Amino acid sequence: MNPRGRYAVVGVGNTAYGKLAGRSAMSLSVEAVRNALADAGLRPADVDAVLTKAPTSNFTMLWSAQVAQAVGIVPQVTATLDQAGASNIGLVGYAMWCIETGQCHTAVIVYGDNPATGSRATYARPRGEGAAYGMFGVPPWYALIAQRHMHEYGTTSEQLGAVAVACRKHAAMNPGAQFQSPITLEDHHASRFVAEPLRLLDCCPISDGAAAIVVTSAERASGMRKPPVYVLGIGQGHPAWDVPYRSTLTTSGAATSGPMAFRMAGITPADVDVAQLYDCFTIVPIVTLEDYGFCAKGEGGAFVEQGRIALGGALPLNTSGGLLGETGMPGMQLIVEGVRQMRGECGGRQVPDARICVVSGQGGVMTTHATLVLGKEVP
Amino acid sequence: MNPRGRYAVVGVGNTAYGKLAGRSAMSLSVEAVRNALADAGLRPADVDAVLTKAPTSNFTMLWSAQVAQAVGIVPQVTATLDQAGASNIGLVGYAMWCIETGQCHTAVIVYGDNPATGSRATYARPRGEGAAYGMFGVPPWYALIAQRHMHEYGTTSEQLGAVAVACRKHAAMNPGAQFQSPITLEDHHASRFVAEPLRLLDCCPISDGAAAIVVTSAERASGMRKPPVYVLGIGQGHPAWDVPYRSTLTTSGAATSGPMAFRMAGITPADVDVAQLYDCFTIVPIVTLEDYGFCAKGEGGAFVEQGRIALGGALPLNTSGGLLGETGMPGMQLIVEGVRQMRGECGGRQVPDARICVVSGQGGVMTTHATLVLGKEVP
Amino acid sequence: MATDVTERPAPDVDEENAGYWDSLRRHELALQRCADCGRFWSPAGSFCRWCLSDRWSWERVSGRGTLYAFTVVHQVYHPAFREAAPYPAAVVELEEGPRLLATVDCAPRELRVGMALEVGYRDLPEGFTLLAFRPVTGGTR
Amino acid sequence: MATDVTERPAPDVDEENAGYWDSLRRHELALQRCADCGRFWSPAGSFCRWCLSDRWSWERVSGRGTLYAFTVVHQVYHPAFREAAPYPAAVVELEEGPRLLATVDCAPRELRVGMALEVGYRDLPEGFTLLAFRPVTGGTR
Ligand SMILES: [Zn+2]
Ligand SMILES: [Zn+2]
Repeated sequence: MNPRGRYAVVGVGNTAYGKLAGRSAMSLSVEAVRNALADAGLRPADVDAVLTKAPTSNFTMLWSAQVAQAVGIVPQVTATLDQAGASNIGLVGYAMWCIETGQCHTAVIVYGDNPATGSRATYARPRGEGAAYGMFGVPPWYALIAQRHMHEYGTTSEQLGAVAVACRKHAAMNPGAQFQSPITLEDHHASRFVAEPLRLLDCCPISDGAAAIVVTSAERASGMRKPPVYVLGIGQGHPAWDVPYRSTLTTSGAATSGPMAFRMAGITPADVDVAQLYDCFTIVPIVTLEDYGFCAKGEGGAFVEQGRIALGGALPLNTSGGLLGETGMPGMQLIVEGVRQMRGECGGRQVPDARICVVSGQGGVMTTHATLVLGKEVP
Repeated sequence: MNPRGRYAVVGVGNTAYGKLAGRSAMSLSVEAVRNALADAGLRPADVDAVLTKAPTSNFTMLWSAQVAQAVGIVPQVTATLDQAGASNIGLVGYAMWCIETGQCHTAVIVYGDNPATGSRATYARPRGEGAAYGMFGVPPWYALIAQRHMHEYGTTSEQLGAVAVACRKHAAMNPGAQFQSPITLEDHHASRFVAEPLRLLDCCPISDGAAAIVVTSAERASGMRKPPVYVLGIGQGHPAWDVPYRSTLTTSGAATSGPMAFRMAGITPADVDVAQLYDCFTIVPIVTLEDYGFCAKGEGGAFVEQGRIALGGALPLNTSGGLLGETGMPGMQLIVEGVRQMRGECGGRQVPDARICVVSGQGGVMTTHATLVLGKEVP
Repeated sequence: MATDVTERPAPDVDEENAGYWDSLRRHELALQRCADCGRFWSPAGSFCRWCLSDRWSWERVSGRGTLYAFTVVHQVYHPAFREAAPYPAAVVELEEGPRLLATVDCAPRELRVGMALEVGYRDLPEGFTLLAFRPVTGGTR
Repeated sequence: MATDVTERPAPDVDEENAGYWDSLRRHELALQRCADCGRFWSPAGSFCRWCLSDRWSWERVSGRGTLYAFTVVHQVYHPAFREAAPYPAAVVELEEGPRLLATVDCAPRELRVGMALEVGYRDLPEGFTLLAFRPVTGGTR
């Protein structure tokens, strides 16, 4: 069956982003749920599913049940899904399955964490073979991918920089973003190396914060407080293997995840008005644009140049600033921005007449990938 | 939509159970996958989804991706679902969703862990409010539930014992079970208290081992090596809140999960030939039988007496021995046994003419619950 | 901080529940109460369990309640409990509605679901205070 | 075992990969090879990565390979790497097929994808041995 247009996002909410000392992952999560429910015009009792990605810095069992308790919901459905940064989109799919088969009717999906001011142990685990060779956290692993992409396709550091510049430009137009100052290609070039070829400005920050969305059936969605934003397509594809052992480092799960979602939605990349592509590192949206078919393989570097992905360009990318500019949270903010763009709520950073938005999620070190196609209407 | 009969289990496999010193959770998981694929007559390349519940004793991120790598599968879909002991059934549902929407075609679902000989830290966490009051691990929490059930309904320790006796009887008929000796009600009564009213023989062991199943569409299933066992119904319901704060301790998620699955399957409890009900503690199947409607609320204790749940009784329960007798693994072995009963592969413990089997999964401290209805055919 | 293995494990005190554990230390059991819906809740959290309001304050409760559920733990899971075992652990339902994890100061055989209890405290050498309810003589609610 | 914070983190050696780390200690790089399908695999595991057979043995490999990917790490994530930074980390593809995580003994600016390498070892004071491949002069495969 094709679930195209049968489900909708009816509420989005988030907390402040950045360094939020003294706020627990749970407290942030509850605040995001509260805000998403208020946006949807719903009370906790109107929701019967609580779905989560577990906090990266506090990967505990039955997290979703704990969140359900904290928001006062006795859920029919609750689950934590681990596909790393692809989990949020994965959970949209899980909500659709549960609603489609009558297991629940309205789901809230939430992610919250406080790695900036809490424990960030998870982000630089000092153990194991990688650590013995000096590979800590994720940046050196993404550096291997970036380096291979440069080797295979001639991608340049300036092209990576173009992604950072666009995201920071958009963040500066978003009052809720963690970074309020734009940067130039020169700033990017002047920033120190973290792991060659990646510079500091190629890397997203580690941030505190939470965001949540409410998903229900298209029938229930009509007549709610805000206009529904429809799920037109969803897909996933996961290279899964650790970076050294993968058959290719430069083609990601987007190569199957994207076409799957586009096919379900009945669209091609040419139909996309605005994109929110996971950008934990600048190389990732470049690879994703190629794998989604916005350009030929290897031409992602050229694609992001000359303002093409900035507001006003052919494909505005990460209009809230993305991970690089809005906040380093692993992806829920991209869905939230996608919904706001479809509603036309984005003020100075609104893409005019935007009707279709693609959102990507990915996690690990391009280990997982998920794609979501959102629509202002069901075309 | 009603997915009744559209999906089937086509392979099951497991390792030895018990104390398996020197075997990692990963090594056990790979062995179970190998055995399940061999049972299905499939090679790794025939599978495009790898789904897991993370090992309880080693709750690491992206476990499913690690398993995919270890079995040499580059999956289209991979995910770890956390609904504690309800996850295995939850993953059957996730596989159905992914197949139904064309995201994958054949999934292997696997659970493996080595808490008996590896680290069992997770099983008796020495921190937090519970530990300060002497509530370690899970038995004292289940004791609260058992005690309330006795208070509200007059359930007796002898009735709890009847569950243990039946499971151990069946285990003794299963050459693969961890416990090969049957027990009597007197043995149960003579066993020491762990946490009143629960005695040692009310508690399942902590065990090493792994089990896996292969799920695909009914179309693909026909013509495979073994006859397909159909998924007729699936459901879930999760009390979610911590034991002290739950509105009731004596009604579980089975009260909504069961009817959901039975409705999807188009059956009533009277149609069930054999049941594999999660039995980490003897009180749990008693509550589950009530909540599923096999008897009135509060009459679960009487229901399990007088051989009714033993082989040859009205409703043979946990024919492989369950958690109490076969192995303490959190639930996958129950699905495996359900499939083997539907295939008629169980030799001396086979329920004659069994055509419908209900399997339950639950986790935390009756925090989650899932139900699976399996059928020899689609009635 | 090094811990003696015979020390009783401490509760995890954090931003959300510090007010609760502080109230036990003062022997003045307090819970969060919502300024919007008026309800108490437990365990602690930054937002009202019932309406998600962030307008609330710590408020002392009556300390009267009933025994909702109990167990008597025999197995020694931790050396700090070796001498105490078998010991009771309980869930107490307060007059105000919320339930709390607690111990009860009485012989295990005297424990009855529904028995009336009043709040008591046990100051531990480890530097924190636990709830130790006491039976109200002759009382059942 | 107490660890000095300036000690380099050790690999996790377990039942599956002990044969690999032992081979490095002996300076005789060995990988698992399947008796059924004949293929080598990495990282270590109890079953053949390609056919799931459990019939395999540790077998010494040629030690010849090429540089598949590399990075030069500048950020000091751990005090043990303070003096070494910036240091190279690499993925090496062996002639036999498998890829391995390794370091390369050469100046970072000499690293080129595809350069020919031969196996070398670095015995560390922490008590384990790492792979440190060496460029084969003039070689590119
Ligand atoms: Zn309130
Ligand atoms: Zn092989």
